[in-house]
Amino acid sequence: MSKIEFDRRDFLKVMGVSGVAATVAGCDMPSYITSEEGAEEVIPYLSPEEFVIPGVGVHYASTCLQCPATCGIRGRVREGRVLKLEGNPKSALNTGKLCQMGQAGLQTHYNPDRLTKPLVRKDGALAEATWEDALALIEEKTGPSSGLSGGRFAWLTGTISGHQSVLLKAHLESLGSSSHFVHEVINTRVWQAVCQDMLGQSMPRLRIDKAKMVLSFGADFLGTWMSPIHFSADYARFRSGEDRGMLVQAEPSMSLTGANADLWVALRPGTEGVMALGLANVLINKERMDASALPAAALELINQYGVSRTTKMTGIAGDRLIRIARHLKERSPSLVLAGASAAGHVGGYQSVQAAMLLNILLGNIDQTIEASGDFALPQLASVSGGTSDLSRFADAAGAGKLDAVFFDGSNPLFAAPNHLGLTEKFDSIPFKVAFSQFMDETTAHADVVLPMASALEDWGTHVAAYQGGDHEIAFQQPLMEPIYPGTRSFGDMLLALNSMRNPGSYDGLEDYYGYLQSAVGSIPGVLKGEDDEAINVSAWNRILQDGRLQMPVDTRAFTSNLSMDDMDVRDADPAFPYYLVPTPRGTLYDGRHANIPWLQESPDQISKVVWNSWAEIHPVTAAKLAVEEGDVITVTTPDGVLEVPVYIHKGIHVDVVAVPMGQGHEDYGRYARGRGVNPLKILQPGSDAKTGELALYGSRAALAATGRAGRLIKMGNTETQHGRKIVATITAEQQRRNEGDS
Amino acid sequence: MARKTPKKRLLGLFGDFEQAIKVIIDIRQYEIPGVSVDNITIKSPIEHPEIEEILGDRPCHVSKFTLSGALFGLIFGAFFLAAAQANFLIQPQGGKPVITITSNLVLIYEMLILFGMLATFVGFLFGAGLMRKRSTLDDEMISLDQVGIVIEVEDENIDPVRQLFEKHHVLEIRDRELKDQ
Amino acid sequence: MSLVRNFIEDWSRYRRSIDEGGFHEYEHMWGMVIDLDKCTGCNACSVACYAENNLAVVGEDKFENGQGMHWMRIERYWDEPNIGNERVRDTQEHGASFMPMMCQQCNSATCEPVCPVSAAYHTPDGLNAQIYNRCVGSRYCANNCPYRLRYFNFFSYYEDSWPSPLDMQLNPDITVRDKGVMEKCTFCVQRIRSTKNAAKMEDRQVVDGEVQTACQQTCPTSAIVFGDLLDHESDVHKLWHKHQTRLGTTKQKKDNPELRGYRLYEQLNTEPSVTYLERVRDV
Amino acid sequence: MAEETHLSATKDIDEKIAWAEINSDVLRSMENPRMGYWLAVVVSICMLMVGVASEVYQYNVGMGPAQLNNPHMWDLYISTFVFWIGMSHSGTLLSAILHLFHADWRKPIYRFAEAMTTFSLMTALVFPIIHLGRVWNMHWVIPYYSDRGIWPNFRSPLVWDAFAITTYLTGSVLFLYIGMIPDLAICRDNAIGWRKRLYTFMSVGWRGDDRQWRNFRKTYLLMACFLIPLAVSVHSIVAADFAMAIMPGWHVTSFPPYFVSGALYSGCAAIITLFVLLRYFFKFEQYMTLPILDKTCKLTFAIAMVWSYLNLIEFASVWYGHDIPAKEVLIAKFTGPYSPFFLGMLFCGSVLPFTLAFEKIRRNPMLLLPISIFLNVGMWLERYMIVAPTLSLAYHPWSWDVMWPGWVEWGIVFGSFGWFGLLFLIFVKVFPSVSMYEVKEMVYHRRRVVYEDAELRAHEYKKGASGASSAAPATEGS
Repeated sequence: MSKIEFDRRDFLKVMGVSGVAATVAGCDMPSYITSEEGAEEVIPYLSPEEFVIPGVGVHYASTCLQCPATCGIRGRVREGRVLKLEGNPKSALNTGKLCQMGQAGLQTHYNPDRLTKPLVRKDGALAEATWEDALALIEEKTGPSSGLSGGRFAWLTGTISGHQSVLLKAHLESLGSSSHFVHEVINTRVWQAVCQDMLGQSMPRLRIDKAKMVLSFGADFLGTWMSPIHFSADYARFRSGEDRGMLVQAEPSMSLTGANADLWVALRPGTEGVMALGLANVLINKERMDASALPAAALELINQYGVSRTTKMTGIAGDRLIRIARHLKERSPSLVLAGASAAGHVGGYQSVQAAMLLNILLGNIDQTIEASGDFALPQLASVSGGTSDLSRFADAAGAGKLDAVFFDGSNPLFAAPNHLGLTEKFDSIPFKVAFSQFMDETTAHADVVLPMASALEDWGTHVAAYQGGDHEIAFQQPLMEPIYPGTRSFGDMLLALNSMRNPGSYDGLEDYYGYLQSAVGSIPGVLKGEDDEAINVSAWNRILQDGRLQMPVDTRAFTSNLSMDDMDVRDADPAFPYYLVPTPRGTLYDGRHANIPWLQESPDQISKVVWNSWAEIHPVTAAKLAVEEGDVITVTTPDGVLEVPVYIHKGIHVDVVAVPMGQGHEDYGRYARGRGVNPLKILQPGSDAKTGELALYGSRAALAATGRAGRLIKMGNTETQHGRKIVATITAEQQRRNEGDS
Repeated sequence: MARKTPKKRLLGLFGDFEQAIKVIIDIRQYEIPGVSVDNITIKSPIEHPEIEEILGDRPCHVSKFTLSGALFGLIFGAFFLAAAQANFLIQPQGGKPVITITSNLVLIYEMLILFGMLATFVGFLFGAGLMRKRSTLDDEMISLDQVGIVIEVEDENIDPVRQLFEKHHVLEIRDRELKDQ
Repeated sequence: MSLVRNFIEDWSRYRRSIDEGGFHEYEHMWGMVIDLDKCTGCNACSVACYAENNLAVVGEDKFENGQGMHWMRIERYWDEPNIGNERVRDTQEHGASFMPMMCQQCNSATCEPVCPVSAAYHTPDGLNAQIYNRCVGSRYCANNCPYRLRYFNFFSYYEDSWPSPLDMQLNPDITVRDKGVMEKCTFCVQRIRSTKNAAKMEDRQVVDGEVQTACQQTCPTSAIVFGDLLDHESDVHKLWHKHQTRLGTTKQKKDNPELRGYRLYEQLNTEPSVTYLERVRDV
Repeated sequence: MAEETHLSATKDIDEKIAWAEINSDVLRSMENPRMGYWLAVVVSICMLMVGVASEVYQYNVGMGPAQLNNPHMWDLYISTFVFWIGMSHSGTLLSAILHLFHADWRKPIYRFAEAMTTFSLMTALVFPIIHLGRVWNMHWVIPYYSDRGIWPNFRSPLVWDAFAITTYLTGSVLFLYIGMIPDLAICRDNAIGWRKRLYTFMSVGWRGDDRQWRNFRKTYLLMACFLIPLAVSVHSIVAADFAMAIMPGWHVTSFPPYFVSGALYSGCAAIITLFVLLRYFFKFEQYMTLPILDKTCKLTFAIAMVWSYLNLIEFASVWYGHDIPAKEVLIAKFTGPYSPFFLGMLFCGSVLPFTLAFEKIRRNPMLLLPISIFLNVGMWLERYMIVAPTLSLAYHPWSWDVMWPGWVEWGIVFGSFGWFGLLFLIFVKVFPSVSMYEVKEMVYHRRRVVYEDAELRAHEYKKGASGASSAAPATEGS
């Protein structure tokens, strides 16, 4: 780390100047180094910018947009280039830490496959066009003169928040539409719905650090669930000291969190709720826990799931169930989480509900599940995505209800299962505009493609769906000049679109930066005093320097509305005896990072495979199929077939085949194209009844060996330590005895 | 310039060693005037220590070269390595000796042999009187299968030598005026 | 004269280092502690290292050939079915064992003495350094590293690892290595250097926590602690002390054998500067 | 004639050969290359070109195409290096030892053996150079003064290698050259044109004076005395490349003697191969006689047994020592992916030499040619089995990896044989491959010295009275 050691005031000035330079310059030539169409021009430092000291790196705060968690980052900038991203220590969410996807944000930014020019579809093919032409076409199709209005227009985005969300809503309103589809494959919508229904708050704070035991039903809180970096720091505290917590993870295939569990339980997919109810049953009937907090209907249901029935349905040994229940009772407060594998079923809502019920029974509410309250500025709050929007979008598109759709930050054509038939439905929409940095599958099908500035070149504000502790607005500011002059800021585009619909309404604002400054200025008590007219520049600079704006928390107590529905566990179809699990991993995530070479070459946390897809199967399954590691098998569902090499390990349920999502891109640049398979494509229809979320974990598959050996490129050539003391393990008892003080 | 008694070199070629040996024994026994054993040179296609014994003790200094070369290698090696190591700017220190005696022993050993051999070779070139201009009094048959005896005699004493040679079935006799140095 | 002076100086230093335990001559002794119980195996450190140290992405084929570059690698071990377990289980019920492995910065490094050109050497900071432009690529050091933590540039990776504009990200503080050069984790020596320089400019000592390695900085669970072992106030020293791990021994003598600190392959007498704290498992 | 063949079957050399005939036979071998010779030269050059092309490619691209990877940093380059170094031990060491022991049967064969030493050393020297990732900086291994105060690391066994190989190359070239000076004088006396000039220059004025012979004898003896410890030290140092490392399977105390015996073994086997080839192609039946071949084979057999013993003792000490990683390597050698090669090495190296226990085979050049080649295949495999399994399996299981050499590596190994062959082919046409003056000495001495070969006596005894008259030791004056 290059420590900047000049005056604080200078530093603030730097922040401000940089901001102005980056925005006012707009699409001008960058001042130091520019790379346009491969030509690199180095302009000597005869008259460098005032704040640039050759050879000295300066850190600027911004916000990471590699996943929806919106961690704070600090970019090290030197000679006008951002060189390294670090976590922002000022951010309450990630306290200076960053995950591998966040680190790789640089390669999204510097990616060689970025779009650099607007593209317009002509005669069926996308052709380069000027911004003027592209915008004119958009104006023609969606402007006031187009006659487009109401539900015929829609936005499809990823998770969006902050002022972009405000402008986007304004744009929708100007068209009289309310169709904003928010698509996110890896999401927590079911959890949010259950929390909203049962506790009255969709995003309660989860105090993993306070818990003495965490029982997680497939919630990969260290990898992909909600806000992994925040939870990782909590987890570190949870694991240390004399009260070292115990982590039990029950899931069909081992996630990163499962790999760190004290006890990992292979659970038959879809029976998470059954296990939760079984545990509640043991707690009430064997451990004599006070169940007065539970409604009668729930108690009745719990009583139906005795140990033997639970054991039969889940495949977990009875003594183990009892032991887990006993630990839950002894180690209070505990915390029960339910993640994607619990939620991704037809009865997903009920499973998560059962987990929450267990929390209530264990008295964890207000202990480890804390009330968080709503975000003080609801218009800025995160609009969390989900897969239900994808099916709704498919329905709308299929029914011909949409005339024009704008896309940003989401790749629905990659993520949509075959059964939605989205590609055809998508193509049937008359006018599709993609605001995109890359030629991904969706962009390739768009009619107008507008190249966007990268997250490190752009302004924005973001509000995390899950706020760790203090509520804050995360500020995204450019860490360097745009690499490609042909790209534009998404905020600027939103402003332009709004101006298009309502000419004059945003006249006073030069650009999105100006908009942001005035918008933030309008938040009471932030940039202006009670009666100040002018914006307090140093306050503004301080916000940019911190990258965070703390908001008052209006903590609202939980309301209790307990209910419990019966489990909906589907039986296996004998033709498709296995469950197909599309594993989410914090590497390629939902596929959006498949174009990042660092992450392609970053070995998977569990299988250590790089650059490819694989199918995880249990040794018993492998024996049945007579395959060895690296052999290719076919994974067949009624909706399609995948051919993929196998990785065999015991961290998976015997009846499960797990294929990680992220690979299998048909497009998306040189690093992603034609690599591996996409398990999302062959998922079977089905969705959670309550929330409409697709049942991602509910598909059944048949497996067959192809007899071919495939290419499974792994780091490391051993699975065990061969008796060496490489990773030594001691028991928690010993650890607690000796490390009381820390 | 000219000598008072001009000298000549006489080369007698013999069919085998026995005859050559007999010639030398005769010279030793019958004291031919002006001819001493020390002035006799034998040229032979193979080495023949027995004849050389008859010729008497003649010095051979190769082993002195060898010894001094080996000693030089030893001492130079030790000092060179020590000097190089002591002055090596980035020589690692981390708790380890700077001048590593164990590894230097190996290298000094090699240096000893290297310089020993080189000195031996130089000693050989000097000692054997190689690489200098030679008299042309020579015959190709010597490298084939004949033994030559070269005797330096004054002109007046040539005849007895010739007779001696012929007595022992010399195959051919050649002579050369011995020029000034 | 300089010969004699250097010789005497070096020799006296050497003698003192024998008498007083071997480490006092160092300005710093950079060391690390990695808590394997906190490590979740998330790989953030590894990618941070790629970003900080200009590590080449070698691509699928070369990675398959074992020619990858990952100075910081997370190894994942499954429990062995027979050793230490009373029965063979059908699930991996204690999760995985993750091992972050980077150069152990041995104080008695096996790679150093075998390098024919002294490209691998020991700095006064206690670092096991590699001089890239001195390296001739004999690869002996890598062969002699029991941890297999040295990586060789089998190709000129720079030619296709950073297609423009990816090359704009390259850290100007350290080089991009060409073919034929051995490289390895340096404990982010460029960060150490700039911090030391800054401290020197201000005429003060380097403060604990001022130097952070890239892996440590990003580690989401703060499992990696880095610092100066000679600074008795540093976290890393305290942790070494607390877990009774010491330099200068092949077997740690502990009052309490349950203390978690250990160094990898200590019995080989390589004197690593990295202490690992044992993984903990409940149940 | 029957008598003569009989004699040639029992005596090292026929003492009746006239000196002039020796000269003419050997000089004839240096002239008028036949078609086969040129063919061999062309083949060698083609092989060399394959190697050169591979190296040029490697120089430009890097070590990657050789399929070297993270655990396998050395592989074929270093194993072939050790192989060639081993080959080089035959000539000089045997020549020097046998010289000290006055075993005069060395005389007809030592010249080409020494040449082989020099050329295999020159071949071997190529490998540590081209295995460098940055060949263009190879001079940094040489200790020369630089104003930056940078020296090579004298603690590295690779630097010891550089010292030892330089010394050995110097020594063996000197030994070969000094021993050749009288023969060069013969050549000078019989040559014309460029050869005359070359030999005149190279024979440095040798006239066969007693003074020259006296110094020559002394020098040759001293050189032999130097060369024996030198040769042992060279291969010990090569062994130290491995033994000084801490890797299991390399860190073995018995490696230096094991390497030295392996070196002698492969050298002897190579001598047999070249013996048979030279004898056949240059019609040297009179000098490279079957009894000498027989003796060489016996020597080879003895060394093979020493080598096998050291092999077994290495296995035993690893097993007894119970160092788990070392044991794993040993087990993997027998059962792992490299086991075919390892078992092949044991077969070629330890079983095949038992064929040399039979006199019929020892005196059958046509059989010995393939046998000796297979012995050397075994010795090449030995070196490969020293390098590869340890690299594939060491302390850290995560990095275990089995790797097979890439085409560049094979190309360079292949080319090295062409290089060696080419050097040797040039040598046999430019320099006398049989020492003329020493064969003359041998013949001379055999004529005079009372023949006390017990073997011959026994042979005579068996033959009985039948052919007694002719079989009596030849005496002078015949």
